[in-house]
Amino acid sequence: MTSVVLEFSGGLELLVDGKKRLEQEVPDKLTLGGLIGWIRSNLIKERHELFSQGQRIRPGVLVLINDVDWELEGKETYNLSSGDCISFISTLHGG
Amino acid sequence: MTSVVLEFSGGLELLVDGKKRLEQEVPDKLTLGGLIGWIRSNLIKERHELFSQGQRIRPGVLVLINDVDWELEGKETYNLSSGDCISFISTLHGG
Amino acid sequence: ENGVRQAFSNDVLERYSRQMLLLRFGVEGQKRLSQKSVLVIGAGGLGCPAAMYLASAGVGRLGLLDRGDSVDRSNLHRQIGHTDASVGADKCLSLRDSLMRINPGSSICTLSTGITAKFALQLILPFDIVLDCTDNVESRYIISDACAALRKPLVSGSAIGFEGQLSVYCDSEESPCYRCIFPSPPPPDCVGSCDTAGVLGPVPGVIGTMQAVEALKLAAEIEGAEVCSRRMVLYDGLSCETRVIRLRSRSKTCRACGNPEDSSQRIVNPAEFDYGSFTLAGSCATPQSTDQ
Amino acid sequence: ENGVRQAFSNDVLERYSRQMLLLRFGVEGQKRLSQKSVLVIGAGGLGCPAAMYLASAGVGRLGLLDRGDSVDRSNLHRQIGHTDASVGADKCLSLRDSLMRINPGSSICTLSTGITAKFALQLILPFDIVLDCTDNVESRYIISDACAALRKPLVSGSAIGFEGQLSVYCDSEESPCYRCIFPSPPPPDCVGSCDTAGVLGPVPGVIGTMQAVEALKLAAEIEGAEVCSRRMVLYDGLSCETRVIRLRSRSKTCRACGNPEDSSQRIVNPAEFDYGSFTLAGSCATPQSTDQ
Ligand SMILES: [Zn+2]
Ligand SMILES: [Zn+2]
Repeated sequence: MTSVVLEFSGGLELLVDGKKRLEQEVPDKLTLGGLIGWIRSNLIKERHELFSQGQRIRPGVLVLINDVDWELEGKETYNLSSGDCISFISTLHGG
Repeated sequence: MTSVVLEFSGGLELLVDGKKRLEQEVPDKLTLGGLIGWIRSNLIKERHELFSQGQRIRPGVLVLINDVDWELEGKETYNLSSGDCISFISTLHGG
Repeated sequence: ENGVRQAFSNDVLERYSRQMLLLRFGVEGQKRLSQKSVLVIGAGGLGCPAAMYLASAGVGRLGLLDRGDSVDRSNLHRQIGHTDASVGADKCLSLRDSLMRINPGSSICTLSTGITAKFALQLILPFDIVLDCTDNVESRYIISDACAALRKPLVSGSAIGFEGQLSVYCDSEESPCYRCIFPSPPPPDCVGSCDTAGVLGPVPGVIGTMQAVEALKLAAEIEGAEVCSRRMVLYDGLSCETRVIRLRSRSKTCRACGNPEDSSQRIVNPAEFDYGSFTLAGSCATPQSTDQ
Repeated sequence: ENGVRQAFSNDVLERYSRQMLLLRFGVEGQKRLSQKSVLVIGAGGLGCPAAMYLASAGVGRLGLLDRGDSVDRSNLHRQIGHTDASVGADKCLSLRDSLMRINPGSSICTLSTGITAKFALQLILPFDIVLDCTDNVESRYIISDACAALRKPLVSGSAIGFEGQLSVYCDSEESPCYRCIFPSPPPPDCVGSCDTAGVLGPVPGVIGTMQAVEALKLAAEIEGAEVCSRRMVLYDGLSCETRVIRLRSRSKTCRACGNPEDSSQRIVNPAEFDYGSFTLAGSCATPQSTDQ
């Protein structure tokens, strides 16, 4: 297993029992797309579509790999390493 | 030489040409007290007393070692390592 | 000294003295600020403090644009630019009254039509800087697309619950627009609002006030200032955590500010784009587009 | 539902509905808030937005304490709780007028004596939570020492130039007081003020508004909230950088909140401590004490 830190904010934490930060063991050799699918199947109990469609994160969610926009790091194809911190941030629209 | 990052804020940056962040080579085997003395002698051109009295930082300045209050890390006796980030933050009193 | 006295009256010198004292701001910064116009879209929890600080600071011309709502008592716990006596009054006019009480010399124009795709370019064109203080996805895309088309700097804030976010778009050649970061809209049922999910009053206050800081840096062209572009401030009031995350640069294929491969996809004028269908298409039941 | 209607009038239900909607806040949070008292010390750049958001949110009783200054036109670029018409008026009364315009049901007491060592305990005792929105070193030590003696949570903000800082003291057994973190005062010639160094208006606005967030979490006892104690928020408006740094815990030997080895050093009541000599002793010309 690989040990990673998962962060959820902007309301996504409600999908994982209100936890904003989780230290989590995940299967080895996952891509980030694979991680998204794994979270959807293993951590999220209901309203899965608010998180992703399979390995595709839903629009309106920023994904950070160690604090950097995943767009700069290969997005779903990024290979997870032990110790990585992956943040899922739902953007807000209220005012 | 040892390579460290120095950060100055709360007005202390005015003592070092307005630079808030400096990547700096400093002598090997310095303690943090030694670093304070070295900065006073080498980086600060005038009004040295606004920074320190010798190796003693002036009151009202928070010192962080890699983002942690130096009080938790041995203060002046801490031994600098390569890559350390040392922050000097003058507290503000206006409102 | 004489030049200063010629440019500004004594009242003005006194009123703005504490920001003119700032070395990087000075008299020149005040002059630049007094020649700039800022449009605040949304007179609610974000727009109230943003407009109050901008009017106080002496922005040359301030535009207030809201969709014609009247002040509701449930607004008052967070929308500090309105008063109890103004419940039932037009929000733009109510906020304008508060701004005039603070700075009677302000030049303020109000428009209660809201931002619409049809008139977005005309509404935004006369202003130098735009603040998105709205509360819905459709307005956010319309405003950003118009700012991208006109290359107007856009200071965007949002808040709900205990959380707030801030980013600046379109302020330089490298800066992304909102659509660069969010090419597809969120599913409508993923979007909360302060009226349904609730919000702690000072949380949009923190973000709206930060929007004023960013707008003042742009308007006064403050030396050495870095605006929050290609970055986003995240504020979580519940845990008192803040962070600033790095975002991607402008996308070459962005439909609003880039050159999409299929040039018919380019949004030249929001008036020609169907925002209703676009934001509905994000529905969770619909397959996602491939660009996010 | 009936219980809710019994506890609150319709006006109140409507006014606070958007924060009562928050799951962690709810009707119970609003009840707790309505039973708490908060003292805001300083009616300036920090105190104005802090008091405006606290009054708007329905704090039970609000105290405003300022040293009797009258509103100056040079305050108005950042002190958004005052109006142009109130130039020359007492600051506490001017700010109270603004708060009453927003929330006419507010219970507000004002005192224009300033915080003094002699009366610090008496002034602070009747309140549940204290906000330090002052602008000088001496007041900051007096307020903190009194809060340490009375174990009252203290939400401390400060700002100058483009920078601001926020921290909460004395809110729990482990929380340090201001003196734990700063056992020795800074040399007087190292201390700037907004009146001499200048300040960008919305910068204290951001910090004062965050102070309101922290005070609301304490007053409403919001479930799962973490206040900013043993931490400090740093906001740099010029670069739009924020960070939250971790501070030491309460010092066992602190003169104000601990047990110094020499027990005569213990400050039991600020009335018996000479703050004038203490803050002057920090002069750069004088050898430093050994505790910093
Ligand atoms: Zn774009
Ligand atoms: Zn203490």
